[in-house]
Amino acid sequence: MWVWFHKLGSPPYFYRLSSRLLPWLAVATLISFVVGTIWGLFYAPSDYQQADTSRIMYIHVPAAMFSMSIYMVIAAAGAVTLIWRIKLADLVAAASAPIGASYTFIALITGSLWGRTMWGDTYWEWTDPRLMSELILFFLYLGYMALNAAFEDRRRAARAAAVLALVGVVNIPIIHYSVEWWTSLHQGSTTRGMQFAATIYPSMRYPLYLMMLAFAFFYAQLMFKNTRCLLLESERNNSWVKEMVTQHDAA
Amino acid sequence: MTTESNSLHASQLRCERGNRTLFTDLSFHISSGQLLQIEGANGSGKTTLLRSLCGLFEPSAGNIFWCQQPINADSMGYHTQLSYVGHLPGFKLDLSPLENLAFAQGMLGQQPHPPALMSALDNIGLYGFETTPCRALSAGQRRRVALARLLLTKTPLWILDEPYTALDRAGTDRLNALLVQHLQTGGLVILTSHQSVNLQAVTIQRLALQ
Amino acid sequence: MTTESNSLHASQLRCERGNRTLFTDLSFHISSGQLLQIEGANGSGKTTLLRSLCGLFEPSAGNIFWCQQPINADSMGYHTQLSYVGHLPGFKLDLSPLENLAFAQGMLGQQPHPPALMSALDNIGLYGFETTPCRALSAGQRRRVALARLLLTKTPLWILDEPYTALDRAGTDRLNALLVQHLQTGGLVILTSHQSVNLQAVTIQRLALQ
Amino acid sequence: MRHALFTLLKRDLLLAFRQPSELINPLIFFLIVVSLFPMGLKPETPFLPMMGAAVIWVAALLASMLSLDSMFRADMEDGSLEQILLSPWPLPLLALTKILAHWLISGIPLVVMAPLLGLMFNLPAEGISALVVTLLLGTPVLSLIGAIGVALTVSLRRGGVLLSLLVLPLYIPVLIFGAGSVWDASLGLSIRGPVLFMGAILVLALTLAPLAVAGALRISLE
Amino acid sequence: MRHALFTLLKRDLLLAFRQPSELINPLIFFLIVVSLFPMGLKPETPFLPMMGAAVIWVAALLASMLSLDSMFRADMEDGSLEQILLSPWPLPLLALTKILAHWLISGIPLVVMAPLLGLMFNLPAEGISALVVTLLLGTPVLSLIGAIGVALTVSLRRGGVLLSLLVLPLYIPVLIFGAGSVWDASLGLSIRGPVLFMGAILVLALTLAPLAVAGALRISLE
Ligand code: HEM
Ligand SMILES: Nc1ncnc2c1ncn2[C@@H]1O[C@H](COP(=O)(O)OP(=O)(O)OP(=O)(O)O)[C@@H](O)[C@H]1O
Ligand SMILES: Nc1ncnc2c1ncn2[C@@H]1O[C@H](COP(=O)(O)OP(=O)(O)OP(=O)(O)O)[C@@H](O)[C@H]1O
Ligand SMILES: [Mg+2]
Ligand SMILES: [Mg+2]
Repeated sequence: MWVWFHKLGSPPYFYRLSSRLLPWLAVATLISFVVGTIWGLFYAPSDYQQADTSRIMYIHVPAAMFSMSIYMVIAAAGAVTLIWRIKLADLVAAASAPIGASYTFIALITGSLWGRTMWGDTYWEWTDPRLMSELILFFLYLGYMALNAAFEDRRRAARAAAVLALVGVVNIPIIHYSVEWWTSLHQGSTTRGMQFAATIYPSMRYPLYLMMLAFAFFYAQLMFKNTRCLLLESERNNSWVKEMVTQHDAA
Repeated sequence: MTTESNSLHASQLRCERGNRTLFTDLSFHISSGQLLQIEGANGSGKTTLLRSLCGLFEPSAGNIFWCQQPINADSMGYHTQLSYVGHLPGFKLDLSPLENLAFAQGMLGQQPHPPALMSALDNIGLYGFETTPCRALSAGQRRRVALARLLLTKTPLWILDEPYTALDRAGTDRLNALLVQHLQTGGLVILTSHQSVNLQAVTIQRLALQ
Repeated sequence: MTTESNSLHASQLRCERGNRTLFTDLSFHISSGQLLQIEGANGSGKTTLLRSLCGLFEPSAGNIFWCQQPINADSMGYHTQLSYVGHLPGFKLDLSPLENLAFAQGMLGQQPHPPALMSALDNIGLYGFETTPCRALSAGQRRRVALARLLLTKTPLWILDEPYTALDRAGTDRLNALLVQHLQTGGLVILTSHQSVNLQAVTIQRLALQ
Repeated sequence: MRHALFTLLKRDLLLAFRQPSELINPLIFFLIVVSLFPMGLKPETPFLPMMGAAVIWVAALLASMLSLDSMFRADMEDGSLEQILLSPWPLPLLALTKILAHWLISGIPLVVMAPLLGLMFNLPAEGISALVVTLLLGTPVLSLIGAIGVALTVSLRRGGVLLSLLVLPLYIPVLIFGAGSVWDASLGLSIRGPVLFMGAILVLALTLAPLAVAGALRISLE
Repeated sequence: MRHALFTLLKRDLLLAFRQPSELINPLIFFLIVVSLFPMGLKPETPFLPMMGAAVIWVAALLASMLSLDSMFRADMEDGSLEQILLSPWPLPLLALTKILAHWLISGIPLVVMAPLLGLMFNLPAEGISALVVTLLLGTPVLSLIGAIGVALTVSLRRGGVLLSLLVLPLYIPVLIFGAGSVWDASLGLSIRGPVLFMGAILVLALTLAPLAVAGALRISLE
């Protein structure tokens, strides 16, 4: 495990691994997204109460869930950066941030569109805890990226941004449990364990699972791509990059 | 001042700043009564080295030992042994020299003793300016305020970054006398200076950064 | 550079700072090709004198004439003739040397010419750091950025407050060469320094503040 | 001379927007500040659109004031201000250029965001256009008045609180006319009067403030 | 060690109150900021007392944020921060001391003024006491969270806007609970829940923030 961890932290190894993974990820994203979308939009039953607007769910729920998961990835990578000083961890975090911010943005937009039909004539409620905490998550992403960009020196940028990411982790449980801790307009939590099976039809559940997979694969794919770019940039003076480039030129 | 012998040992340091390696594989050892002068062109990494020795900058490789202990193993203990005077003043321009000195002493956990502070300020040549706000002091007078701290805190290791800057001849002489006295009572000094440093009865080790 | 002869003449200056009289009845005269070194202990008023000569500080008595004209009669005209390098950097730490120099030149109403700027920076020894933010430069490199301005602005009168501060030996030599060249082409230099200044083929006038 | 003033302007903008991403930071800043207020209210409150106008105007006042310090203090502390004073151009014009830069950085983003913010607060269309017009006339006045305050306090240690005491009372007329016009416009009333008046204030400030700033700077730098 | 921390606290307070006049300046600042808002409204507006609570809380947020920079930036630029880092005490405790000083200077005046401001806005007695209690619990959190933001940005050129981007979002929960409690109390509801929650936030911030600040300062000073 430890050896593997270190090996993964080595840039050339990571680069080769990601080259092998990327095509598979692209295929997986494509399949799950296409099947999930068609199933969700055309074959899954619509909610008796919400009619076809409930189909926003297939975008909203995965985007919202992964907006939080990606943040956790960034925070975990931040901890690794601070403790073990592994450069790659920082690059993964930096590569994930814009994706996470986009997912958050999608969750906010789809949520407020959905809310328009569910909560009556309003897109946004200033005091709803779920909405507020998700908005804070969005600001945290923006702050994370801004801080990362503000330092000239990569090493310091990485560590400063990691501190911020770790501080922001406090927000994640608040988002998740907000619907239980406070009265919220937002939908109660449905995805946990047995409850989930009981509250949602299988015919709506499976396309949702598929869309979740699609969002996850898509994230992984983009993350690997971004990381590779950042890696090449930061390692441009190292021998393995030069070797690779010359090999590529020769081929 | 401690009578037992102290030592500072750096082994195979490498420092980098924004992708440039400043120096690599740098080692030295000094012990009580010795002065090390770091030389090098502008931008060669003298300040960076001194800050690493203080624990303010983390070298990319290598270790620093104070009395055989890595300095970051017990950094608070190490800080009780160390005084650093850098390029920046290190005190508040809105306070007077006296207030600044009392603060510096208080921060070491010692009860400030005003007559001692006054005599330290006189000693360094600030007689008559003890209660003027530092903002109204000239460049050399400000430098003296920073150096006055050394007189009080009584730490064995002094790390001084271009301490002669802005000092007039009388100030230079006073600083030299101070250094000699410190070394003779078992202190260690590491300093940078672009001028040659001449101290009576002290052999100066020199370390040149390329 | 102008070929006609310029002169700076101070007559019976008195400067005060917060109730203390720094100096009184101070007069001197220098003209093209001459260098005046102001000496004096820390706090004796050198910086205050230089700032008065620039028109930044108003002496309590006395007059300053540039080419027989009082400097505050046509202060804007006088400013076209003058470069001042003080204790403070005088440029932005957030910009690169190149940007700072382009700004300095632009402020004189001249169109900045990047190759000229680059060669001025190389000349002063900042090759390779032209586009680094000045915040990431060492003390001596920052000083060089301030001095690089002199190479560009081509004013006859240079007023330099401790220009050798933080410079290494190579930097000192370059500055000396610069001064000699400036004096030989008819410039005037007034500087302060606690070290002795030695320039080839230049006689140095000295003025000591008590 | 035009070239020198332009160089100064360019430098100040460059410093503010060192990286492309910094261009949008002030916009986000306004969005956050303005949305703070509704967050402090309960959903059931009858939040009137006109209160939005007051909130936006107060945000403009605060944003302008908070960024004042950066106008001269940084330049003072690193000696750039000395160098600017020693440049061969009339100091009032140099000061005016720096004020312009400040307005471009702190005022313009607000004007740009105003329509969006107005929509957020459900202002009617007339109200929004009144908001834009009055902000366009009012924010430069804020920068001009503010500059006098900073120039006076720049040589003091932490001028912050003293500065706000000097400056905010002078801001009040701009606030009252500005927010009042939005109100009137939303009710369908003509706002020619207050707008002309704000124009007059602007002209007055434009002519007098640079002189006052120049004098204050000379004193501060002694 | 107690003595050293106390020395640090004393110095920060001394710097703030170098002149007696500066003791009351922060109070006047709050008064002005809070009264700006009603000035932006027309007299005929139905200005609800509860909006006063929101205004006071927003003023608290802004005042706390604006004074943040002074917490570390001045010390950084003149090298005092280096010296503090080199003193032989745990950095989180030193940071906590500086945060305490900041709260005493920027938070306490607000708590002191709160009853007066509450009366200005016609808050009922329960509302005023809720205001005081929540401010007492909330303003230290603002100083603590803010300190993380400054510590992260202190080595950057003008951190102002970036700082607000980092800090304001984290302030939002305090604002919502604080202003919400005043509201509830004025309606005669119990505010035990939100007050306990704010207490929990305070405890969390007190334990975590000094560590984060210490880490951030070390990085900033490299
Ligand atoms: C702007 C408005 C909205 C925002 C910011 C938002 C945010 C979120 C977030 C962050 C989650 C993930 C929760 C978690 O995994 O713990 C989520 C899940 C979910 N949202 Fe929303 N939402 C919004 C509006 C809505 C609306 C209007 C509905 C439907 C009526 C809705 C239905 C759901 C459902 C069913 C889930 C999955 C259940 C769960 O795991 O909690 N959301 N939303
Ligand atoms: N801003 C100020 N306000 C009040 N007094 C000042 C101010 N600046 C300097 N002084 C006082 O004026 C005197 C002369 O200062 P000045 O800076 O001219 O000295 P200097 O000769 O340049 O000294 P140094 O060699 O240390 O640079 C000093 O005694 C100082 O205390
Ligand atoms: N904050 C910083 N960030 C990035 N690079 C820096 C920083 N400070 C210094 N450097 C770079 O590190 C190198 C060494 O700087 P350092 O200050 O250690 O030099 P020095 O030997 O003390 O020079 P001087 O004699 O001019 O004081 C320089 O090339 C400089 O450009
Ligand atoms: Mg140095
Ligand atoms: Mg001087």
